[in-house]
Amino acid sequence: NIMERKQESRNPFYRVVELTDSIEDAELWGKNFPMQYDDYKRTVDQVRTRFGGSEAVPRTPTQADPRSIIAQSRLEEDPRLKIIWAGYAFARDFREDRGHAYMLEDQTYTERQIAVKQPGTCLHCHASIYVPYMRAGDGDLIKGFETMNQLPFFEARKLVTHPIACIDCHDPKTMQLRITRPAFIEGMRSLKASQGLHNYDVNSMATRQEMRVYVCGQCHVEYYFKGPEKRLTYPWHKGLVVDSILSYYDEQQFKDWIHAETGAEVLKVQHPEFELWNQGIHARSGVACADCHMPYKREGALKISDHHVQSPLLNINRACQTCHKWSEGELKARVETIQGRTFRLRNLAMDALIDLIHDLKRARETGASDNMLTKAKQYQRNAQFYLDFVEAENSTGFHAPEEAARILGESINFVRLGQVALRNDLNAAR
Amino acid sequence: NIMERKQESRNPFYRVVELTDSIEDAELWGKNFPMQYDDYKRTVDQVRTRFGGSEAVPRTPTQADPRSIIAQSRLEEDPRLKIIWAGYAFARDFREDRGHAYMLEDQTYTERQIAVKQPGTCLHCHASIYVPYMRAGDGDLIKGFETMNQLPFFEARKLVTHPIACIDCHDPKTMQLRITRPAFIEGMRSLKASQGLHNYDVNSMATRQEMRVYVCGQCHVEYYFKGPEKRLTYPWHKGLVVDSILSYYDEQQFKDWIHAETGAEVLKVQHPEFELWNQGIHARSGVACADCHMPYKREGALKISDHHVQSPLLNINRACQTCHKWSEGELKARVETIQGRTFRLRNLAMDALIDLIHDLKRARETGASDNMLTKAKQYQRNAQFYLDFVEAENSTGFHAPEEAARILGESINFVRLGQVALRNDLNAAR
Amino acid sequence: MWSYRMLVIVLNVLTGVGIGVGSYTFIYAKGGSYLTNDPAACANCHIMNEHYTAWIKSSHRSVAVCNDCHTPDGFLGKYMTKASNGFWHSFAFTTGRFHEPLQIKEHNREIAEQACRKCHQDIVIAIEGPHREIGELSCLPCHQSVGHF
Ligand code: HEC
Ligand code: HEC
Ligand code: HEC
Ligand code: HEC
Ligand code: HEC
Ligand code: HEC
Ligand code: HEC
Ligand code: HEC
Ligand code: HEC
Ligand code: HEC
Ligand code: HEC
Ligand code: HEC
Ligand code: HEC
Ligand code: HEC
Ligand SMILES: [Ca+2]
Ligand SMILES: [Ca+2]
Repeated sequence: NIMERKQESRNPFYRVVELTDSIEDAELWGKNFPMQYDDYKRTVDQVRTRFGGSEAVPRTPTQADPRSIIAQSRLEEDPRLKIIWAGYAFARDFREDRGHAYMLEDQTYTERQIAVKQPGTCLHCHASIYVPYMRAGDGDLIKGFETMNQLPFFEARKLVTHPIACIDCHDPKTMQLRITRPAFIEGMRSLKASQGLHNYDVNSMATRQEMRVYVCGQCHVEYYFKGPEKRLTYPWHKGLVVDSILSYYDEQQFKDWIHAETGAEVLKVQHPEFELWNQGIHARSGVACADCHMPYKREGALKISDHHVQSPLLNINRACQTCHKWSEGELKARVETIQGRTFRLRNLAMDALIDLIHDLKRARETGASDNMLTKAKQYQRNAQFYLDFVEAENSTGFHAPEEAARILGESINFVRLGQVALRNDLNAAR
Repeated sequence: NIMERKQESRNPFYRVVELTDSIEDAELWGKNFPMQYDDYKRTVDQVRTRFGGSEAVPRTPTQADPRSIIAQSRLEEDPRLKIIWAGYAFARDFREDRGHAYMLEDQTYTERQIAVKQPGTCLHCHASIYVPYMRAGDGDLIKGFETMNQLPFFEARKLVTHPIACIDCHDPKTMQLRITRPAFIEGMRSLKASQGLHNYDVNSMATRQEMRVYVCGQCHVEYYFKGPEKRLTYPWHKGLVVDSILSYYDEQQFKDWIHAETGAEVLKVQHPEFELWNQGIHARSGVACADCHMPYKREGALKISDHHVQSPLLNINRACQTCHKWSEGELKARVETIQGRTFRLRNLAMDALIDLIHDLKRARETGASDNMLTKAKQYQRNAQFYLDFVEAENSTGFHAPEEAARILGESINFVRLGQVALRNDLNAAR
Repeated sequence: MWSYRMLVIVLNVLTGVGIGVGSYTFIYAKGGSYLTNDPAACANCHIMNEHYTAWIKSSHRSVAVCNDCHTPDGFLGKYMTKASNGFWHSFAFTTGRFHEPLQIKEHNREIAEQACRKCHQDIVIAIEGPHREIGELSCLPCHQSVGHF
């Protein structure tokens, strides 16, 4: 009713609760901001799009894993993944990602936890962890981070309670966006340093539009655990493009695991949304994650940001149509054309990689020495990294269509070079 | 000055000359439309962009070739091209394309004319040929086309005088755009038939915006000479994407030549601008060739189409800024980012193809039978076709960035499969 | 600073110091139409025609005229902007020295941005409110076509 709306618009915030820097529970914040809170809670929804969203798959809860609904298994959808990740925890359990509401339980109960003993570091991106870090560090965020990284996962797990909550993105006093994740603060510092800008401090130096990206870039990025301290590190020291990242890992002589069938020292890429988005035309045009994944919506007399973070394809009119005057059907078709091309090339690249793995495996079985395989294994590492960069990225190429296709083309070329090197090295040894 | 401008806007056309359907000479049309004519004459300009435009290279005229300025040689810029086209006329002379003013002389004097005896068909796209066709066909365009196709090139050459002129794109009475090229009329008919629309007649059925593409699509397309009648044919019977076109050629068992070093039956793609544009986001958004290559410009109070057809990068403000609010520098950078990625992948694909050619060559030299090479040669054909589709297209990927990258990725994969097939077939024979 | 420069220009025009091509055009091409609120008057310059027709097609044709978006609030600001734009545009028009397509200049863009808030302050208070310190939200990237479709 009109009276109510006029009220709302004059005073959009009900100061019901005094928010402080130690209130984790979103429900309390929701007293002041009920509209944002209502949408935030809707991240439990599960709806599939052609390549995204997620499907609610029922399961029988067990003691070890009490979840009664999970997302579909990507390994079952495409068993080739088990071959390219052979010997790594991902070959055991890997599912489609779903809404933010599930992040803490999905991490806690994934079978990857059974396959490998994980460190507390994991929680950086799966829990409301700002307050626990501050607590563990006696008010020093970085210290808390360092402390919790080194705990075993299930120790650290006891220190957190919620999935991502308001406090992880907002300053409780001003409601401004802020960065709460140490690995992102440090990652941006090393990235900017590589561009000649030293001592970059993201919280004081980023623009508002940048913050609408960075709050997501805290987690939707490629990462690794550095050294025995298991410090969460974003590999951006030489830049954000795939080539720079691999070159950084090569310099660090880092590997995620040794491939079970070939012995190659390989890497697994995880969700490089921020990195790939950066190479795309939307980034170049200043369009932020929040513009598409948290578009404005009208509630009564107000416009607010939709805190139901989800696939924009489930919300095309708000997510795309203010900027693009095409019909919903047409916009969906445009996205799916892009995704279809990416998916096709991704499949070619995956078949290619599996060919190389088989070749290496056969060579080993027929007695080739490790020496003869060195080059080919190096190419397997590269091909896997490039393929995974697109495969693990969750927009199926949409965030940067040409770049995604370029990366897959390079991946196929690495396989080719690997197969040739293997043939030559085997022949030379004959 | 304003008085003059107010005048102009009232009376755009001076009817000085009565134009008829048999006036070839643009100079006469220019009496009625001096502004368009002035711009049309400027297609003699030669300016380089990073990947396009053209460079004016001086040469000493000879009796056989009186040109004193030509465009730079693409073969000298990249000698790998000679290897992939070994045995074909293109390996002898292939240059950067330049303005429309040169089309007739560049075709007449290219050394490709020395390498191979060409038919009259060639002139379809290099001369003002509407009037000569009508004349040769006694008022029947198609008959004239059929007659001239079958003449030897230098016979037919005598029947034409000008490069493309006004009459090739315009109806002299109404100045409306019209299609004058039989191969395009027939090509579109077979394309539309493949989509279920029979008896398509482009001149009566195309919209105005389509005509702003089709007038260019008359020539900027992939083609071949069909059968002993050397009928100019556009291979669109199954669609416009690269995959459909190759599949059509395979069905026709068509080859352009036999590769000199490998014996493979290969194809050369030429300037598929229309086909690639079709896969891009601009086509999808209804942006026509003329929008970018002949953008509107203001002459006093009038808006006219810029008949100085050229690289849009030499005219960014008119060509792009009507739709895109970015600065000229930014727009240029966007194009070059796209082109840079395409160029990188094109280079990888070319190295790959040359690898395969070398492998095949070595296998032949060391006595492999034709049988053992069959599969690998087939892959060479495919890889070459896909690579050439992007290499021969003149926008360096801009007309459809993701599709161009996809095509190059597939090309690399064909090489890979070829190298594997060769290894396996040689091993099997051992 | 800005308004001082504008004031000088206005004075120039009014006192005849600026007589010459600029003023000639200003009068001949009904540059004075800058001083009215009638959008059709802007289209006196054929160069404004496109923007006029684009405005006719836009969602705002029945709720906002050119001056609602292209002049700031308040009497002085409004007429300063009009006089300044009127003078410079007349000058540019006559000499033909302007970038085509027309590009709104930073200062005029800022006026348009603020104009949105004149009418929509209430509805956007929530998304704007808490963030002033780290920079204002820009409406135009998302609502480019409200004034001109
Ligand atoms: C221009 C719009 C746009 C921008 C900007 C954008 N995205 Fe996306 N994003 C999409 C689309 C479209 C998809 C594909 C959704 C689908 O397939 O259902 C997607 C998919 C995703 C997914 C997978 C969603 C799912 O349903 O599984 C994630 C996660 C994601 N984006 C995160 C980000 C992050 C982080 C950023 C900023 C660094 C970002 N996006 C920027 C449009 C955008
Ligand atoms: C740098 C941030 C970050 C870290 C560290 C991180 N995750 Fe995630 N995780 C994400 C993001 C973002 C997603 C959603 C995107 C996706 O699934 O690709 C995700 C998704 C998941 C999922 C659901 C999808 C799946 O893969 O089955 C599981 C389970 C998971 N993570 C487990 C873990 C475990 C275990 C660790 C520690 C070894 C970990 N995560 C560390 C950011 C992170
Ligand atoms: C604290 C870490 C973190 C932050 C910050 C974060 N995400 Fe996520 N996001 C995740 C994790 C983890 C998942 C996967 C949850 C699961 O599958 O259980 C996820 C899932 C998603 C999905 C997939 C939803 C679906 O239905 O498939 C989208 C889209 C997404 N995030 C977008 C964003 C955007 C946009 C932002 C910033 C506004 C953001 N995320 C901020 C960690 C984070
Ligand atoms: C990031 C994109 C974005 C920006 C920036 C943006 N808006 Fe919007 N705006 C939207 C979307 C999306 C809607 C549609 C909301 C809906 O339909 O629920 C909208 C709706 C509106 C509406 C109409 C609400 C109604 O339903 O009547 C107004 C008025 C408006 N915006 C004004 C503004 C103003 C003023 C600004 C600048 C202060 C602004 N917007 C900035 C995306 C944006
Ligand atoms: C994943 C990060 C993230 C989380 C978690 C999050 N927000 Fe936000 N929030 C945003 C972004 C991004 C904006 C837009 C800020 C901007 O434009 O500067 C925003 C804006 C807001 C605003 C300003 C008005 C508006 O809607 O734009 C309020 C109020 C708000 N959030 C409340 C909350 C509350 C309450 C919660 C918890 C229930 C919450 N937010 C959780 C990212 C988040
Ligand atoms: C805030 C504005 C904005 C939003 C929101 C936005 N876009 Fe865009 N989009 C752009 C701009 C700017 C470009 C670059 C072209 C240009 O300059 O016009 C672009 C380009 C594109 C392209 C062409 C690029 C390509 O790779 O082919 C597609 C497709 C596209 N957008 C789809 C979408 C979809 C789908 C969504 C919603 C999920 C979306 N956009 C949301 C502004 C936006
Ligand atoms: C959206 C704008 C746009 C459209 C539409 C477009 N082009 Fe282009 N075209 C370009 C750009 C940009 C280049 C790259 C120029 C360069 O590299 O200097 C280009 C390059 C070319 C070239 C090579 C020019 C040179 O300088 O060597 C030709 C020929 C060409 N286009 C023909 C066409 C044809 C035919 C069509 C329609 C089927 C078309 N273009 C549609 C923008 C466009
Ligand atoms: C279907 C139309 C068409 C036909 C038929 C055609 N051309 Fe062309 N030709 C073009 C176009 C369009 C260009 C400019 C684009 C390019 O060079 O890729 C061109 C460019 C050229 C050039 C300048 C660039 C170069 O390749 O060195 C020469 C020479 C040439 N053609 C010779 C010939 C000869 C000889 C024939 C007959 C065997 C022929 N053309 C048949 C359309 C055609
Ligand atoms: C009758 C055939 C024909 C038609 C019709 C035609 N072209 Fe061309 N075009 C050519 C040929 C042939 C060349 C190469 C001339 C040379 O290199 O000597 C060429 C060259 C070009 C170039 C390269 C210019 C440079 O500087 O590198 C562009 C751009 C171009 N055409 C665009 C177009 C557009 C746009 C249209 C339609 C409005 C069009 N063409 C119509 C045959 C044609
Ligand atoms: C390569 C094709 C081509 C050639 C050759 C050509 N034109 Fe055009 N012309 C066009 C296109 C495309 C348009 C835009 C038509 C439309 O928008 O419907 C056009 C438009 C025109 C117009 C309408 C006003 C305008 O400028 O948009 C006139 C008059 C004209 N041309 C005259 C000429 C004259 C005179 C010549 C010879 C000197 C000529 N044209 C040669 C393609 C061509
Ligand atoms: C008549 C309108 C028009 C013209 C002229 C035009 N564009 Fe576009 N452009 C579009 C549209 C529409 C899109 C698709 C995105 C959207 O829907 O906003 C687009 C998308 C783009 C994109 C993003 C797509 C991608 O592949 O990354 C780039 C870059 C671009 N245009 C550059 C140019 C350049 C450079 C020129 C001039 C040579 C140009 N455009 C001329 C309308 C146009
Ligand atoms: C609802 C607001 C609104 C109205 C009403 C409006 N404009 Fe605009 N106008 C804008 C905005 C916003 C821009 C800047 C667009 C941009 O940044 O691309 C603009 C830009 C312009 C430009 C510069 C061209 C450009 O694209 O940068 C001209 C000229 C112009 N307007 C003239 C007019 C005229 C004449 C009228 C009345 C017939 C009018 N405007 C009515 C909002 C409006
Ligand atoms: C005397 C002819 C003329 C009249 C009358 C005219 N304009 Fe303009 N206008 C121009 C010219 C010329 C330009 C380009 C100026 C430049 O780019 O330096 C322009 C540019 C503009 C711009 C964008 C450029 C900038 O400086 O930011 C706006 C906005 C604008 N006019 C609005 C209007 C409005 C509103 C009216 C009516 C109240 C109007 N104009 C009447 C000739 C005119
Ligand atoms: C003179 C007052 C006025 C100005 C100035 C104005 N608007 Fe509006 N606007 C309105 C009115 C009245 C409506 C329609 C009623 C409503 O829904 O609030 C409207 C509707 C809208 C809508 C919803 C309809 C649509 O077009 O999608 C948007 C969005 C919007 N305005 C944005 C803007 C932006 C952005 C600007 C500045 C460039 C602006 N407005 C300037 C008065 C104005
Ligand atoms: Ca998902
Ligand atoms: Ca050229």
